Amino acid sequence: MAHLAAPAHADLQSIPALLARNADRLGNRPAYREKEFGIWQSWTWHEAAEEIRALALGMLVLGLKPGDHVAIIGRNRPAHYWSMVAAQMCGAIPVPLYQDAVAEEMAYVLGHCGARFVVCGDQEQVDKVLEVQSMPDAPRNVEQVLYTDKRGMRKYDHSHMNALSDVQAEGRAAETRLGEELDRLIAGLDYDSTCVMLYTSGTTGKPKGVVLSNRNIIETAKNTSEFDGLNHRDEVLAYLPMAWVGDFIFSMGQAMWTGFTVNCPESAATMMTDLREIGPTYFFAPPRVFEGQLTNVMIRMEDSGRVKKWLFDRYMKVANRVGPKLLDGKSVGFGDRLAYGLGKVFVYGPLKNTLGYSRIRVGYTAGEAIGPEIFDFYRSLGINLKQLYGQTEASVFITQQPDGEVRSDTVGVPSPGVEVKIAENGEVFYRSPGTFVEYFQNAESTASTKDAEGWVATGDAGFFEESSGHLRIIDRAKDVGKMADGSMFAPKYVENKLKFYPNILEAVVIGNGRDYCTAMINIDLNAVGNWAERNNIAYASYQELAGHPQVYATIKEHVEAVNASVAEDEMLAGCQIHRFLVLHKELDPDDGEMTRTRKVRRAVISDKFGDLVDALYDGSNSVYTETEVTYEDGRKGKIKATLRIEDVQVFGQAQAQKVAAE
Amino acid sequence: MTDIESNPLTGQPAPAEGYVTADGRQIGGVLMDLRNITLRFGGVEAIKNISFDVREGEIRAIIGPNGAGKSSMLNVISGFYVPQEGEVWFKGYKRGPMRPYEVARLGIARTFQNIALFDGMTVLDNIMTGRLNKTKSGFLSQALWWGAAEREEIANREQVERIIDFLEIQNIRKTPVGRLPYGLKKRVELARALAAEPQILLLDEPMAGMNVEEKEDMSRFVLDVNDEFGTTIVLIEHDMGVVMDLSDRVVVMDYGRKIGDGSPDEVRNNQEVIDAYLGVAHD
Amino acid sequence: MFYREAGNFKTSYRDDGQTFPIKLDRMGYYVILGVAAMVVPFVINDYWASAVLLPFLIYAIAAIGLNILTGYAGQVSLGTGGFMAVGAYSVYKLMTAFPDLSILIHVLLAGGITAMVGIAFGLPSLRIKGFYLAVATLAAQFFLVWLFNKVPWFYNYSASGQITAPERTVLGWAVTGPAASPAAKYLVCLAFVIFAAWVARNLTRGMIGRKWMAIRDMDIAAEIIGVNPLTAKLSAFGVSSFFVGIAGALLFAVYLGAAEVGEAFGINKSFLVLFMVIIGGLGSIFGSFAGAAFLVLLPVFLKNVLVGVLGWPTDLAAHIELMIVGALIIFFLIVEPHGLARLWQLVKEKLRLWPFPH
Amino acid sequence: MDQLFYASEVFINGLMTGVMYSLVALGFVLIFKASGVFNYAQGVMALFAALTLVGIMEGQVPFSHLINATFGTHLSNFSWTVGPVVAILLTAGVMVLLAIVIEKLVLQHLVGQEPIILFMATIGLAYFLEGLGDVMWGADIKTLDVGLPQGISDTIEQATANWFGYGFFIDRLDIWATIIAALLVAALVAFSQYTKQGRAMRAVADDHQAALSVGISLQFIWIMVWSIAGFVALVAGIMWGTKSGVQFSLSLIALKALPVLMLGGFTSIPGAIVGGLIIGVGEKLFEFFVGPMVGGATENWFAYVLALIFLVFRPQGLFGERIIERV
Repeated sequence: MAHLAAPAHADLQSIPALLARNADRLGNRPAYREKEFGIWQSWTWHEAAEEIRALALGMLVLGLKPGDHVAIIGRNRPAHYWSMVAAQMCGAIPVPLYQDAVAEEMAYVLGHCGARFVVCGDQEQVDKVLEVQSMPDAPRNVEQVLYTDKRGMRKYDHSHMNALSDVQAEGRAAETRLGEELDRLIAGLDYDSTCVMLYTSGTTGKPKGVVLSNRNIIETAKNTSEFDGLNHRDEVLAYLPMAWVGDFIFSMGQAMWTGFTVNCPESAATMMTDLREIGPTYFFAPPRVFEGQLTNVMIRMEDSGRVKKWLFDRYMKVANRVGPKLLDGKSVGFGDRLAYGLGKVFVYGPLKNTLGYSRIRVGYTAGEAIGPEIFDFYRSLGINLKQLYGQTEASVFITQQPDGEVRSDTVGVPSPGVEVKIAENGEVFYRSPGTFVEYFQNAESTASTKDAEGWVATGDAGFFEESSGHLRIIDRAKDVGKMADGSMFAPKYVENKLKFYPNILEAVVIGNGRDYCTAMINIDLNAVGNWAERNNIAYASYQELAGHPQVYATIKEHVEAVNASVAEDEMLAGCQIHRFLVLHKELDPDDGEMTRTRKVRRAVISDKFGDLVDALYDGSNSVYTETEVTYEDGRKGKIKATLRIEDVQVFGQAQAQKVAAE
Repeated sequence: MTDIESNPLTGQPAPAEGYVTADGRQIGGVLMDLRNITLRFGGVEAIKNISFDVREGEIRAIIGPNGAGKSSMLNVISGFYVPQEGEVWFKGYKRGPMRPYEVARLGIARTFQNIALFDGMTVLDNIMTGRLNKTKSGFLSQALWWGAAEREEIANREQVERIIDFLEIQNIRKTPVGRLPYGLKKRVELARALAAEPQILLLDEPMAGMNVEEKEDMSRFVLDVNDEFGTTIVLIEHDMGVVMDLSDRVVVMDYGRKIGDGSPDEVRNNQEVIDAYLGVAHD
Repeated sequence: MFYREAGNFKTSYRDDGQTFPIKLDRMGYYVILGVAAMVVPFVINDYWASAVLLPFLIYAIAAIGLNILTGYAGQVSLGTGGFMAVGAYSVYKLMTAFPDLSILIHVLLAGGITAMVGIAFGLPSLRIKGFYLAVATLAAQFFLVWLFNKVPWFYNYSASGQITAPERTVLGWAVTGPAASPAAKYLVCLAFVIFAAWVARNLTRGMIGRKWMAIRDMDIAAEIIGVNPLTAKLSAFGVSSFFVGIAGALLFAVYLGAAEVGEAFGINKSFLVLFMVIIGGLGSIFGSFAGAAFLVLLPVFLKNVLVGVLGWPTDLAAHIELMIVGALIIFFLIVEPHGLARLWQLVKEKLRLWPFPH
Repeated sequence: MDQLFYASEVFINGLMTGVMYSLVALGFVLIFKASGVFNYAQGVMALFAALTLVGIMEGQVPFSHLINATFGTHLSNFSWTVGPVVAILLTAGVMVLLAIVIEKLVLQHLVGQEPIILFMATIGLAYFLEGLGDVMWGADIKTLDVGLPQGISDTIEQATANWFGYGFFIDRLDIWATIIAALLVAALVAFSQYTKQGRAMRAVADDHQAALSVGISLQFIWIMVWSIAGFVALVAGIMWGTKSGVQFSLSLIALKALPVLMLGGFTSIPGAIVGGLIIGVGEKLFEFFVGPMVGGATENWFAYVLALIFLVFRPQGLFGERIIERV
């Protein structure tokens, strides 16, 4: 099947074209699977093509026109991927949305793209769309609501509402009437037609619609598939939000290009079980997933018997020493090889199996910095976990790590076809076939992001490592600031170091323009809660546990350790943390403190917790505060707390090296 | 069908006017008619000359204080108790004396007040038992797992999986029911009853012992069942609020007698019912 | 530890419902089957056949039978010995009456006759439950043994009152009588074991099995949701007796060769099979095998140790053996009342979760 | 006319056997009521008690076979013998000890298990005790004579011969056994009705939880009940042992008590007594009238079939109340 990876042929300039090719050449291979009704319901490429065509015809029947936008809101399901392709076939533009977006966000996006059709997963999302529609100043552009799950939908007014399966039935019936028109529409798609529009959540301001063309998606998919040797035998688990560009590239772009199988879990709750059942060969997860799993592994190992614990500890040491070398193809002594082999039998194999990672050939993580121990842990087990660096505007890939050149502190070399340059101020710029067309109806932003030559600013500060040629990212370019004394302030760099401790879930480092740095910390309720349980420390809430003196003591140790490590780097030594507090609530996207992709919104936080910031710098030992929170059901409330502020030791450079040496 | 006599008068269900509920559901004619039921245990009269009907597609509640005879009434309907007097008419035919399993075959399924799941089986197997009356394959076919047996097993499984999905119990599919918490057990029991694709579903205190959240879930499921499958539901419930929200018509029992029958509003304003619930002394 | 289940997913209900859903288990099963059918016959000798393998296979069939009744349908029976006697005497009468018919058919017919008798004795189960039923099944035990003892027609009026199996062949190989080779006897028994286990598995995985278990777990609820207790209980008695009858027929015709009813099929046989089922695990076909293996091997082992190694007189060894068997049964019930099958399940579960404890 | 006399004689003999059945059945009922355990080992306990009694009376060295086999010695008897009364008391002590051991090692660990599991455990116990008895005292058949009168009662034979012209053959041992058994039954009933321990025992039988909550020690009750059962087994062992020698078949009388239980109900003391009498008389009469026609030895199964047929028509037994099933 090597011919599949041949350069994009003139005929293969759209996703529907790739689908047709797959149905033709890989007709009986599985294209989509979904865990539903207790088993993995499967569709071959042939079946998928038929389903998608029926859906496209049905959409035509309902009056979908070229250039229309079709919003898709729902969890990862084959039907939703099909809806996207079906929309493309009709010349329309799919716009996947985050299904957990609050009504205001959704109202904005639906209005902004002017979607005439909305595909919803189930009643919940339909309700949300209807709610958005009934908002006083909402644009009433949605004409047709389609839904996948019929449950609970009987009572709705169906004049503008249809089940996807009914639409498909309509479509099949209309084949003779509209088939030719559809074929004509498909044939009209070319490399520069819009493939998809994705809204970036953005750390500030309103979301922007990133328009990606077929060229963007297909070229990127082709280049990166070749980079990692992906082929039609690979399996991926589609569990990341459909509105995120990564999911579109992996589950749509690369899947269509290589013809591999996209597996959709039953629900978010069963994701881990489904992951284990499928055992993907190609896998992407953000660092927090790996982090969470590692924490989970450690917690579970705490409870296991002495023999297993001993085996685990012993062989994880061996793995740490030998695993990465083996993975990188370096030479390893016979003794180590044997020990690693035994470890594979007793620990690594079973561990990978229970995690569902037994079959991974290529694994990626990105989005945030990953803790070196976490990264090494998975690598040492023999999982080929790598890092990449990317963003929506680049169709994901800017840099990625080639096999055998994997390190936790770099993000790799430029992906095939991507050019990268570093600006004067350290900001990273790139130019590639994947570079987005424009921000939808936002020429201003487009111009400020992408220059005439096609160079796009990433907004991140970084540099190429001389020795390896790999890119290292320090922080968001605009977040890199100056301390009062003029030294460099890179909060993310410190925050990441803090977050590498399992006990710390989030950290916000403050210090731009100030004399010294301080930090606000969120503990990880999982890890710390487990610790509390084992030490018989009773707690009723996050707040109570966060304020526990022993928790404070532990966090303080972590902060000091981070200070020691930060102090080692001359440029960043000024970023050591002098004072910190443990926040009384978890930072939450619902409260606007983080983005949906769990990135901290600094501005919001420094505004909302202004009293705490003041206290961190006025020398007081404690501070009383009230904070507004939003509960799951949307109600709002206030929580009150008195927080302790702790002073921390800081190090000189020499001192730090001594500490590190010990 | 030897146990069913034709209605001597008409041979057809009594022509009853259907009606449409406030939320737009169509209620049909009389599906089941209980006439002058009296049930005695030894000298004790558990049910005293009670008559009421159940219409197709409605949610019919039976309420009353403890010991009012509600469960006995349900047991009469499901054939577990045979009343000394009175007649049960179902789909226009008078039901002769029947064993409970024969009643089940007519399309009457039920859940139990004190959960009656099969503890030695998984959730899936429990629900699959609900489909035993839909199974036609013979003994030999099952013993050799030939043709019909396997086909039917798979067809049953498909149906059951839809119910599992409907009641949102996917993640406990293969758990032995003994290990489940109370609320989930109740749901599995409902699933088992639904698997029989009943015409009438009898629910014996489906919300008993549940917390508010579980009650809300269960109420939603009961309504959804009625709505999605058009199943006629007869339910016993203690919680007045739940009954008033869910049901179309309510029978009120007290000390084995019927003291009220009508829409929730009518029943709520019935003096005798108020007395019974407020514990006014009986004469 | 050895399980690699990632990527072992099911795309159809047929796959999901198979007996060994885990690939490794499935492979293990095929390996065992292969060894049992293709290796053992070539290495088997008289001692292994008569001391271990034949009794193991035959009692496994009986245990599967009793497990269906007791473990799946929840009806305790102490009449297994009596039903085995029915199988033995049926096969004897059939062998002597229709010498031209294949012995395999005789054995199956003997199972069928036993099934009829079992159903007849199962009738009271509709009215009697629990211990009352257990004791009632003793009626079958004592009555049947008495019957075969007192009515000479059953033992063809032989002077000794014994029945003796004439030589019968399968595909030209003698499987009964003194000339039968251990391998031939073994293979016949193996074939019946595989047949029994397969049929039992089919029945217990499907609707019939669910009816049985429903009756076992909560008979009233079962009836209200539509289980006809009459057919459910009687089918359990019938199927159970069918297997027990086959076991009895094989025990007499293939293994013992000659039998006297009180000795070969007494109340102790009933208890022996019941022990196998309990120790092996109620409601588990694997358990039936495990229990049979355990109780066949234990005496052999004890005898070898007590008489062979310690050199004690055989009667003393027999008494000590009684004590040990009794104590072990109690020990087992205390430690794992759900038997070896549950133990195996736990071990498997541990291995699957390795290195995690839960 | 003679036929009628024969029948009467059979009837009276049956009654006496029935009393013995009742005695064994009583042991079952006591344990079942108090602990929910269906004690299959009751018969073996009788055998074990009888073996122990004989062993003590004759001054046997316990475990002599085992010791001899292990150390190559030739032990058999001590140089003394023990009188019946002392021996009976010592044996009773052994039975109490046994009860304690059973409670500590077996029952305590099986609390809360299903009845069938407990039942199986007592079968295991039966095996164990049978082996233990044989290992301790040897497996040979022993005669037991604690001084109970034996042989056909001449007095009765002559008296009846004078009155009816037909001499009734009645064994004096049976008469004594009947009297002793009747006394024992009366004593047990009195114990359970009128003593504190007896009431506690009944409380436990009614409701374990309730009994626990009012401070009755379940362990104590179990030990007590098993001790009583052991004592009943001892008495039964003496009777049957005296009559037909102490040997393995003695343990089979327990099986005879099972149909008695079915008939009388597992929890009813009067049921055990009446049931025992019915079975005793029934099987003797059946053997007398029908036995010769079918080859005899019908006692082996008659009791079971009778109980079975009876139960089919009245599942709750003689004294049980009609069960109203609920859901």
